[in-house]
Amino acid sequence: MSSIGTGYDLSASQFSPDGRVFQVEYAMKAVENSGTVIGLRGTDGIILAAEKLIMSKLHENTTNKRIFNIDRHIGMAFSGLIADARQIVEIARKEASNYRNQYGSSIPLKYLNDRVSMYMHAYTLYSAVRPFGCSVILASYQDDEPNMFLIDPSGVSYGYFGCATGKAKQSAKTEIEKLKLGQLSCKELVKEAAKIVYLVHDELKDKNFELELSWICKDSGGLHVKVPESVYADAEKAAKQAMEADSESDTEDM
Amino acid sequence: MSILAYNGGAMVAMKGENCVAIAADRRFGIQAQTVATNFEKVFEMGPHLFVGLPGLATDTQTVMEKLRFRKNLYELKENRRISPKVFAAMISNMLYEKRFGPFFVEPVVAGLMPGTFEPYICNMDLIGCINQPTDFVVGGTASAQLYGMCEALWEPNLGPDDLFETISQALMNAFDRDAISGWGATVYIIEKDKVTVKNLKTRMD
Amino acid sequence: MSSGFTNFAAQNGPDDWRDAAHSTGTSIMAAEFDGGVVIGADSRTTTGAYIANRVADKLTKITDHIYCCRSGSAADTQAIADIVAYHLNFHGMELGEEPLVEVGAAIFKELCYNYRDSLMAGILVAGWDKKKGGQVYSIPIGGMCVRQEVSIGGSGSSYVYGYVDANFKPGMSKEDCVKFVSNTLALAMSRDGSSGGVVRIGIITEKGIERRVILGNELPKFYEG
Amino acid sequence: MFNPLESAPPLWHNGPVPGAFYNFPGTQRIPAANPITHTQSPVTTSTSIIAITYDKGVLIAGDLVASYGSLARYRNCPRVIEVNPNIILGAGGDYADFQYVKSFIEQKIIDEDCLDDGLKMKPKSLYCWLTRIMYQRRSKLDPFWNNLVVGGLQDGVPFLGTIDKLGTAYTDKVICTGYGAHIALPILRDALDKKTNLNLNDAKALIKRCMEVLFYRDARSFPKYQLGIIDKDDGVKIEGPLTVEENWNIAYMT
Amino acid sequence: MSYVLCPEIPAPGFSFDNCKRNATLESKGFAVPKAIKTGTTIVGITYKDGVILGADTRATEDTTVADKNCEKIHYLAPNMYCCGAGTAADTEMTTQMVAAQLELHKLYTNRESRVATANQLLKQYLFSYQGYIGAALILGGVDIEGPHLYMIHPHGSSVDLPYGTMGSGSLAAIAVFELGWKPDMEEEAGVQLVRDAIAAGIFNDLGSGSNVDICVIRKGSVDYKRTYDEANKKGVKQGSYKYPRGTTAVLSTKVLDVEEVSVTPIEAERMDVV
Amino acid sequence: MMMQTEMNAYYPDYSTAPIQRQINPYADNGGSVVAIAGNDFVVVGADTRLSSGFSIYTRNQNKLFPMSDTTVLGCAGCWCDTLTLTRILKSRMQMYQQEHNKQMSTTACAQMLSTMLYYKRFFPYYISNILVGLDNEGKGCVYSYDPIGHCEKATYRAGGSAGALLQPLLDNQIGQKNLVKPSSEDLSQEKALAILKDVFIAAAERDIYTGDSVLINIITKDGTKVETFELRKD
Repeated sequence: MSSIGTGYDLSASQFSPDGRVFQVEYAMKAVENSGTVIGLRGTDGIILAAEKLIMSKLHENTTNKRIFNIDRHIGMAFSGLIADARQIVEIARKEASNYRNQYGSSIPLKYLNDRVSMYMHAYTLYSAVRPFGCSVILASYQDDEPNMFLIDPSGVSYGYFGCATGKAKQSAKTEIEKLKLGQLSCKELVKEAAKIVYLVHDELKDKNFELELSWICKDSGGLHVKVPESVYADAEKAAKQAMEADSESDTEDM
Repeated sequence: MSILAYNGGAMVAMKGENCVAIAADRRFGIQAQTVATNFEKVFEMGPHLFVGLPGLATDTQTVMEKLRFRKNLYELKENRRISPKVFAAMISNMLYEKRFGPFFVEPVVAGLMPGTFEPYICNMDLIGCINQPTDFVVGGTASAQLYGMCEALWEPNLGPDDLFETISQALMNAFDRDAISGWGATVYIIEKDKVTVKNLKTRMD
Repeated sequence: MSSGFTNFAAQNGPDDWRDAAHSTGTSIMAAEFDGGVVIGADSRTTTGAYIANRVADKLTKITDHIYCCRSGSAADTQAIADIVAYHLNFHGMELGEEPLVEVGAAIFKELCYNYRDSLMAGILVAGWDKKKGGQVYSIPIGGMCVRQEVSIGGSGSSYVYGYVDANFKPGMSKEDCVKFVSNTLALAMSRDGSSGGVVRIGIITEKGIERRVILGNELPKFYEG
Repeated sequence: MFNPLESAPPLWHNGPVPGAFYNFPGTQRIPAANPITHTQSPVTTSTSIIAITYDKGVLIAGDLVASYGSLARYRNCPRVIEVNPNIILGAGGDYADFQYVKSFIEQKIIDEDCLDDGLKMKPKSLYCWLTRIMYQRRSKLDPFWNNLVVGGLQDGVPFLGTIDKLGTAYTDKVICTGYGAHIALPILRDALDKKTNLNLNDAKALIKRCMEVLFYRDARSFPKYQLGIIDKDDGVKIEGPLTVEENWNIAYMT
Repeated sequence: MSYVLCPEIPAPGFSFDNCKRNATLESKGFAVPKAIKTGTTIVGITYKDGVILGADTRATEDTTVADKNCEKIHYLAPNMYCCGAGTAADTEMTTQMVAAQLELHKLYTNRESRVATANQLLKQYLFSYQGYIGAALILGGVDIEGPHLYMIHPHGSSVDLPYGTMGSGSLAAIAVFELGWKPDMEEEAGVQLVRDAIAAGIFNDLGSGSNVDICVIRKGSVDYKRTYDEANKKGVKQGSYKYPRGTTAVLSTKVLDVEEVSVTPIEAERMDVV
Repeated sequence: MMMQTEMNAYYPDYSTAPIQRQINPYADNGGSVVAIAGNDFVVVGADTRLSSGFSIYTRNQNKLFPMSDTTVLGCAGCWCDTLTLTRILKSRMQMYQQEHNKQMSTTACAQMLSTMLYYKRFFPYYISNILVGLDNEGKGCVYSYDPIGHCEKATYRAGGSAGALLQPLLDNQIGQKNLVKPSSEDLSQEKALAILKDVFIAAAERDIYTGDSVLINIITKDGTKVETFELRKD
């Protein structure tokens, strides 16, 4: 960020001479400060996994969740400022509820994605507001088809087979790229997701974290739910084993 | 407002041990305005036979005259006193004749049956449906209040003096809670050898 | 109501049976066939939405060969049928032979027309006589009278005019005609809340009447979506 | 002749009229001065609901027809629904209003699911909430033209309550609406007087008999019905369409 | 012209003298008072040997009970009784009148009255008043053709049925019959069924109450069971409300002596009926 | 033609004219409440029948609503209004408790109820309310209301569908009205309870909306005691 302090970063409604909106970039910076969140799309559904960093041992371990239900068939995970994200969650829920009220069926994810990203985009246009300091992943499984979108603070969104955001998004992406996403089922992907989160976790900087895993797939009946406890335990065990194997091979390498 | 409540009035009759009592208030009013406090609604139709005609005052008097006429005619023809039961049937038929244009009175009959001196009471609605219970009958604008009083106060086998206290208390307390009846009351206690008529001291407001 | 909706408020409260009169909100039918007529009716009479009688007989005998199907006010139609039966039987005695169906229909019409302002009666007169064989006369509310090969009446009839038009053929056999009448009535009864119960059928031929009953659970079944 | 407002003039201006009770200024009854009224009425309607509690749960039954006046217009209109694993709901009256009520109950349940706190609404809460909604609409003189029957398990104890279009609400062991209140209720009350603790089979047999009698005597009924069951052990089940068993033997006797 | 000493006998039937006056009163805003209704449960069934009629005993005037033990099963003929619901005076007077007509008819024809005759008399009478006489009746009896039961509606329609109910409690009672009635029941079971039907009306319909009256009509005998079952007992009072004498203030007292008149009641002689 | 339209009301199946219906926001659900106050107690009873028209909704409906340890409200009339009013009242009682850290007194509650009823002057709660409790000196008191908030303090009161039947009896037995020699004895709790039960027996005989059973609350300084008493069920 070479241009810090040049005076073009005071408002989201102002470009810098080289065509950048600094406030938005700062917002992305905020996202990069938070725990990693990844989303994986399998043949029969979507896995959302979050690395919830534990700031204090005094916190209860189920609070400050990073994966939310938007509707029965839509889940959302975020990285960034939790307060900002909750606002997005609220908006998304309202959108889903309004849609159902008006059209009598559940909201298609594409439509919800459009609405939410437009909403986030609107906060990058005015001097009186600041952009949202969070990125969100929206996931759904409707009509036998999994869908996943990632929305940036800028309001930009893309559909993904696999995506990551937060602290270690680069290394997570690298890991995700190694997977054959078009072929794996959710059952298999759960373990992979757990492994990736464990792998990209930076033990030196952040000591404790909690792995959050949710899915929305055929097995969950098209509902977005936390993965069942047994699946969660298996995935976490597999991830820890992989980490151990990894560290063993590391030492061997050394 | 019902036509029956145009003039106001309260009426009750009770059976006792070898006696019957009938009591009524003395008010004559035009809606809320009290016009007179000596209006009789109970009429003697024989030594042991009284009829009360609560309702629209004009009909009270008309019906009374018609009944007296019919009763006299009956007694002339039959050459004997009319019994309360026959008299009640006569009223009932007279009222039902006017089924589609009724008189606005709800008669109460009280008396002793000739010969046996058995107590007899009955009341009827304005088209002559007779109701002959074993305890008491009520009529007039304070009938709801009277029902409540009598249901609690009445008990079987009251002698003439006790019956007087019971019927008087029932009537007075009932019409004190009715805006358009009261202003004095008359009680008739009918026994085999005498009829006692008492005027009660009541609230006059 | 200004919006132009048909408004059925009076029929909807569960207390309507207290005030409404006893009525045969009905499905009735009569059809000529080769050699006679088939008459039929449902068996429901209602006060409001309460079924006062679920096994009523709305096919009323006038003479041995003339019957009527009654719809409308139960009281009015019963009274009319009684009077007509009296008249017609008296007429038959005077005449010394069975009265004609058209004569019966004429008396019904006379009463229905003269008292049209105080009667609520829709009647089908059907029977057999030597002169014209099986005949059906329809006398709706208002007191007109017209002969028809097939006629339906009552509140349930509006739902089955199409079916009757599509399926009636002159000169059917007896059993075909019975089938046709019972189908029509079953259809009307399944749609009209004021009709229901069993189907009562009468087949009037030269030999007199043959009565049949088709119970509620034995009625022909149709699409129920 | 007898109407004081027309006959005798008041004693002074705005003073008492001889023979009248009161004479407050402006109390003359003018027909047009009624308060604002909405006129509305049900259009497509369904008939009775009958419901009973038994030792381990609640049964609610309602037939499948929606009538347009006396026309049995729609013959596949379910009106006994599962709200959540704690609650079932039956409704009679205007079907359009029911669909609207149903939609916002469903949204309420989705909103609850989204909170993801593991808590499920209990029948008493829904009953109370619906009472307020019905009362609010009657206060606008624009009621939902329905009788709602809420059944469920309140912490394992059977609960049964009903709300009518005015917001009149009560709970009881047996509840019937519409014609059922006149025809079925006496049968159910009598059965409950004779045997206070019914089991599921007793209750089912009773409901079956009631539906039979209702079919005989209610001109807006239909021989196909649904039966909602909520049981402490077996959870919620909506059975049906069940068919009424008919007996027309007395048709031969007249 | 009538003469004072020889008054004209009024024409039989209803008099409409007061109608105009009453209509004027009504137009002035005075509500016409309600007559006593028997918001009733009345029922009837046929059983093996005859018919059983049943009724509750409450008469109401709006929402107050006017009569707690009234009689709603009316006599028509020795082999025939009739339950009445609706306006109490109408049912009472209509049945009384038809009972008289049947008696005369019986004397004319020297035959036992038929139920169908009574039915015809009742329905024609009611029809001629177009529903304005508010009497809903259940007519039951046994004649030469066996037991008969007719439901007669106020507008003058009637039906012959093996079982039926009328009045405000009719829906509660019919449910009992639909579930319990069978052809050719024994008398005991029939009476119990009728009791249950009336009880259903008494307990579930506010217009019906108090006791159960039952009338069993068999070929050649009638069993009128007045207060067959006291469905509800009046509560026992906690205290007595007898006043000490002198509780009431009296202004004046007058005693009218009644001279003893000896009355010898004469039993009415029975008319010879062959 | 007039005839025809009149007849169509009888025969809805044959009616072609549209029918308008205006909703009546009120229902009469019946019920009676009686309250009697003594020197150191107050008893209040309400029947438990909830009905409408000729039907009994339920035989077991409590119509007495405890407002605080020493205050109870009895309601009869339009049940949907009762539910709403008592719910608002209870929340106001709770707000007061939380704001002032003490329970609202009976007298204050009586005044508040009056205000709340009058607030709905032109769309009133159609309820006959009787509020009872112990006042600050521990004496029993009874407040009765008309539907739009007129409040009257008394020592005994009957309200609801059988109010007119019962009030004169209370006048006589408790108010000692129309007696030449009124008794100067204080009313005992036992006597009050006996009279309360007797008036309900009388009401159940004659009022079709009163019956099934009576729920009685006896409030003394030691708290509230609840009793029930069976009535006729028809």
